[in-house]
Amino acid sequence: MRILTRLSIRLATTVLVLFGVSVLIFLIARIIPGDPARIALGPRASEAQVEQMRRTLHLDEPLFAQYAHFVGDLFRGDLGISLYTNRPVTTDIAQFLPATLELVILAGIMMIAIGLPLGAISARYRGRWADHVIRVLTLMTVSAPSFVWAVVLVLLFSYYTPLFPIAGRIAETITIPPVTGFMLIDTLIAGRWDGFLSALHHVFLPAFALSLSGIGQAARLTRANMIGTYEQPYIEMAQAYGFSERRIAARYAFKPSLIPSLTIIGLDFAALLGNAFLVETIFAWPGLSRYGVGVILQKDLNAIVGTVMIISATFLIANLIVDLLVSVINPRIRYAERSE
Amino acid sequence: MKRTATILLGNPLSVLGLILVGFVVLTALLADFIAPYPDHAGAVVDFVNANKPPSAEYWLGTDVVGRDILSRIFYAYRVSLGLGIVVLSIATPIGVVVGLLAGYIGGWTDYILMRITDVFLSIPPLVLALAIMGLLEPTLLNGMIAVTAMWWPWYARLVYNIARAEKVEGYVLAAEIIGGGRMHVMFREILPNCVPAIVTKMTLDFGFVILIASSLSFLGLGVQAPTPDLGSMVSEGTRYLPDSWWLTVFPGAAILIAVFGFNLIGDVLREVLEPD
Amino acid sequence: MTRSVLLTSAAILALGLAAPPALAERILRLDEAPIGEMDPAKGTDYADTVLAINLYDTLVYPRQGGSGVQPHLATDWTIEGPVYTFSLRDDVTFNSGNPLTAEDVVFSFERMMALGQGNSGLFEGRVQGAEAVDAHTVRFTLTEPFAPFLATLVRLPVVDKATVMANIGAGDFGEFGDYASEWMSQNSAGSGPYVAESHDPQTETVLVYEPDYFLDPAENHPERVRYRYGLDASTVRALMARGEHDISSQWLPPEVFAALADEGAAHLVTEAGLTGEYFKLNTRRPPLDDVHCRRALAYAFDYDTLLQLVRINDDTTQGRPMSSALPAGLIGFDPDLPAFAQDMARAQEELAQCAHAPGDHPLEIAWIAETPARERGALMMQALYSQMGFDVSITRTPWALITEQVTDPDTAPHVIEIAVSALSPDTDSLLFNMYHSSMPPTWMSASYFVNEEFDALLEEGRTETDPDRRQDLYAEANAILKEEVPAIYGYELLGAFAVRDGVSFHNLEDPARTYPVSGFNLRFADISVPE
Amino acid sequence: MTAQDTLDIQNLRLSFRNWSGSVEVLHGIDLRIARGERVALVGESGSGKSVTARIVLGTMQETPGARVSGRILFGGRDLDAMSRTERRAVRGTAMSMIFQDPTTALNPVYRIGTLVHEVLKRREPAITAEEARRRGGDILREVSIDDPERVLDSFAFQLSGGMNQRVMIAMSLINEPQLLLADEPGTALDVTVQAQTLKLMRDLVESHGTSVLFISHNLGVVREFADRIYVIYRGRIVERGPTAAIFEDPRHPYTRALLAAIPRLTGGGIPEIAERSDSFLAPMVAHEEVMG
Repeated sequence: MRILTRLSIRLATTVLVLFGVSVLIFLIARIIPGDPARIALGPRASEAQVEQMRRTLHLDEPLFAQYAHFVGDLFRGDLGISLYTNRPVTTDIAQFLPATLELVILAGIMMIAIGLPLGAISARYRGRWADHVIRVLTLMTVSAPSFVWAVVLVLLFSYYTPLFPIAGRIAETITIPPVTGFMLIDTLIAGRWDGFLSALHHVFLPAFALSLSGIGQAARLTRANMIGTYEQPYIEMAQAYGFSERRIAARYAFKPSLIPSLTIIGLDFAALLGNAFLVETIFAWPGLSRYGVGVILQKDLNAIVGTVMIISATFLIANLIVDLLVSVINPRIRYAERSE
Repeated sequence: MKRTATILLGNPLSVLGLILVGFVVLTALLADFIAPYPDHAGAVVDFVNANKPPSAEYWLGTDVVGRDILSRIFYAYRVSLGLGIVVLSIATPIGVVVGLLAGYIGGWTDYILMRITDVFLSIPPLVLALAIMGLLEPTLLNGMIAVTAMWWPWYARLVYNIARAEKVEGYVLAAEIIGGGRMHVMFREILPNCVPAIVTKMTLDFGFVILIASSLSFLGLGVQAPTPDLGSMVSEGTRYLPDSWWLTVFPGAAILIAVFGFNLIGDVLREVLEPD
Repeated sequence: MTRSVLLTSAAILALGLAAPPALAERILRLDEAPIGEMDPAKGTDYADTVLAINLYDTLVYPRQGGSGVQPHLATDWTIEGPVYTFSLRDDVTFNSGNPLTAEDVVFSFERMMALGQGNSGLFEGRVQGAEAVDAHTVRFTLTEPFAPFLATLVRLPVVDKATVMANIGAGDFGEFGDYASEWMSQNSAGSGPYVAESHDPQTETVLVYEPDYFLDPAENHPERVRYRYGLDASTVRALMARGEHDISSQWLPPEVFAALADEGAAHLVTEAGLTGEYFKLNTRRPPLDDVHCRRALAYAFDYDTLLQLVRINDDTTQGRPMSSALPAGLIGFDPDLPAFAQDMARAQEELAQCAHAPGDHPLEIAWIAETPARERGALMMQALYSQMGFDVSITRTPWALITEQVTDPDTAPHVIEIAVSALSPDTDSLLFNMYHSSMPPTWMSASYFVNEEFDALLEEGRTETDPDRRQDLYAEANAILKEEVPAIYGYELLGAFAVRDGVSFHNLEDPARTYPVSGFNLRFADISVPE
Repeated sequence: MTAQDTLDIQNLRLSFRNWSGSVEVLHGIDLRIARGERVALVGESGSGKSVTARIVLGTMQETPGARVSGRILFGGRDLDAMSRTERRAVRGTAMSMIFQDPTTALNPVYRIGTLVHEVLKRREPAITAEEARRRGGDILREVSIDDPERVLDSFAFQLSGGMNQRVMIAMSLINEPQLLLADEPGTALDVTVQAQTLKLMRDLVESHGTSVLFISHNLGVVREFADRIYVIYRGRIVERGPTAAIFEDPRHPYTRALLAAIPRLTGGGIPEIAERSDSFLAPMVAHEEVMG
């Protein structure tokens, strides 16, 4: 019951924020130099055609009315035509979003699966050599943009030692009918184990490059939280009752530190979505982020608006999920009887 | 202040950080004197020496039009540092004012300001900067605008949380009772308590501004040629991999050195200035 | 713990899949920088041309090993004044199985003109109408004599009317809906040797061979073609070294071509496609509105260094010197003119006569982001012209943005380096689009050149049918262009391709088999790939 | 003195190493607790009383930089002679501890029932959840919790401080330890609740025959609880004796100062002894002891 209340409040806030995002993007898109009608029609249009298009795009109406049309179109799922691909923006997003999500989700899993344990080890051996090594390494991973790590990884594991593929999502000899757009899922639907392995092989290096700075962030955060947890009386109590250090670390310290970590890791998801712009470019990954770079470079207005809206919505939904997860893990929220 | 200095100098990690940052700052300031080819920061082409691997003459090799990469890195540091200073000195005051207003006055002011902040925070930072940058002309000034737009909300959040906690503290109540105006309470009483957290964040952020700016220019949305810029040097170089690795690897390492230095210092500062 | 598991599984993955699986079919993989547009009524670019000639057929085709055109869908034709009558082959069917008839030709023409995009401008105002005389005879009636008409027909791919009409969506064209505008960008409806299997603008268009094609393919022609988009130079280079890519795009930097050739992974071929590498000067914006300033830039230009920059190795270069506004092989070209060369003394002389002092106006130079090697030319100009006192800025601009910027002459960059190809094997298709004052502002006409004498010569060239007279007319026009400098004529572009060893690109390897127009050599069915 | 003693501390010293050398915190402490005896160790914060408890527990010895010397006999066994594992085995079984703030000492992400089960497993690793629940219910009823089922299903933050304190007491005694270390128990609670739970604890240890080392800064609190009192000041025992003797006849100047501070104390307050006096450093005073 309480989760539901909390969820609906969060959902309402999310919708409100999404509304704000749409205003922000709309304003940015309208203050840019250049005539959207002229851009949409291309180089050979006559003045009369441009005037006609201006009416079609409602550019002759006041800003407020323009925004109303913009939101109306959004709700109808009509984001206009992309100049970059000559197709409806929604078609593009539908085709490219799964590839980016696949990459980002895998990177997120790596971030948690590697970052959290690293942070826990670092906190557990605080002040000893393992801690120092992990701290310096994780600080280094957050100190270079992901495109630098991507280049380093490609150079080492694709060029010099050809262990991993250079581009693409699956071996070219394997054709998988798209169902969900997630290659890892589609290969399984098609019952192609070789395809699944090939897709995993292709996604591994980009996802790892993308996750590196996230791993660093997650590890540093977990370390700080766990050190905070180690100072809590209940850890001393566990020690007083003679539980082994390993049991204390795994059961008494890790789980309470996980809660604040997870909340922030939700924010780190934003960083992953952003960094995907850099990583997809290097790995020629046919995702929404690479598309985003393309359309931004080409000032493809409709596509920019669509891409930014979708990425923001994805990010907000991801945070909502993290929030839900945290409330499931955190009994304080689940049974918030006295605490609030 | 003195205590901070003592602590920074007493920790091997922050000493390493100070050395790295010192190196970056010095090379940026003294680029005119220490760069082997100071004119290579500008519109110079020397096709005879184009794309040469590292040698005694060009320590880090030359780029595809024959310019010394080491010299260009020094000048690129100058651009990065300038960008960092400008962005933080605009973003911080905006964020601080918004955070103080929302945190101290509360009520509707709080709600509206913080929802606006949420809007900015809910677009992944790099994406927001990219969108702004993509829609404007790619100039250094617009780059700064784009990065600033994504930066201030974080300071607003930080100051907001502190201001909310401090406004119920005794000294604030005391100041209100003796008739201190809102401005007085916000800027004279609460703000000083936010300073340590702000300073720490700024140190850490200096590195991140460099990182974000290099990401923008990596995607072709940053500083325009011939101004040297680390991100565009990497991006330019990736086309010539794996043969001409020096075009990519050295500018990439240069980013790492600068950001790593600031992060090391910021990390130690955080432990000292924010004990919890 | 988790880390080691992850690393181990990564290693297993890497080892297990490092060896490429055996290929089940003959496959050809090549790439191009911008995304190809499949709808033949919309495409104009190189990639669009390549898709069009492989998915569709035209009435005539550029003449193999020569100049002019040769029969293709049309077996022969008669010209009576403005009336062109074509007899069609009767053995051609579309990939759908429908026979190709005169009605389809008429429909294709009307569709292209109705949509008003792509190459429709080549026919705009020239053709009164097209009609199907019988199933295999089609007649075009022109508004007035138009000498380049036959050559222009290489730009009119024939689409399958029935298939198109079966896929129309809502649109502004009455019974024709949207003319299947959306569907045709994703699917093909042609008679060509290949049929589109899938199209992903960020990855590739996949084409599959159509065994019933009416012309014979080369031995070991590819059964499946992956036409990839937007790959980085380094990616192409690495893929080719690994044997995972067959033919590169022509936009790789010279170093990368050289590295591929050196390694022995590939051999290089070039396509002279009637293409000039032009540095278009904006004649509307000061200081370049003054011809003396334009000449100053042209004389100061370092042609030798530029040619040096596009030289790949001792055997291959991406450019050859130009002596006038025309690439070799076009009507009006004079092989005896001396090549352009730098002359700083004359440059200073012209600069002194220019109404603007160099410092009065900034000079904006744009180079196209998709072609990285061009930054060098831009940097070279920046260095040169800065020395002359100009305040020069250079900008890396994506192609799509350039096409938008050039529509406004008052703000378009002063100098843009663009390669422009003749669209058909006729001089008119190059010069008219670039320099006739009636052309709207586009990337082709980005000089915004206005010269009445020149306009008159071009108009006469269009209606004149005597080849010798046309040669004189275009030579005269060429001379005006040399004098008025609406562009700096950098070099004649030779499109270089790295071809993986074992793959034979016959059309470019044997001059007797080469088609004279840029892009028309990439007929995939004429390429041999290893089993 | 005899093998019957639950705890016998002899000449206990503790020092910390740091960059500039070492600092001694405990300067040779002697302390005995007989079986079933309740002993209080009283002093200001920083006097060394809490570290003493942690040395007995054995956690202080695991802290980097800490050096402990002297003899600690627990039930006649020398704790120093035990291995780390053996010493850990003692904790939670033969020896247990209660902390200052019961609410923060109970892990917030587990239910009380789970925590009780975990503690029971220390003595009987194979104990089932049902059995643990039954035993937990029994002991909770012993600490006057009327609805043990609800408490077992709750998280610490759902219960009141007093309730948590009872849970703590119950958990500390559930494995029938010989020695209970109580570090400022209930100081975080309000005065009446603290008094209630202390009474409860007293009754319980009496009926279980558990020895207690009660650590407090507040002489007033230990008056009703302890059989004997040790007063500690700056790492030295300054006075020891039966509770009645200390209260009736405080002989050491520091003890007198502490006693004088009691009336000013409220619930969780820290005694403020305004003036420092050199006389506080006077030698230890021992009252004659009546021991069985």
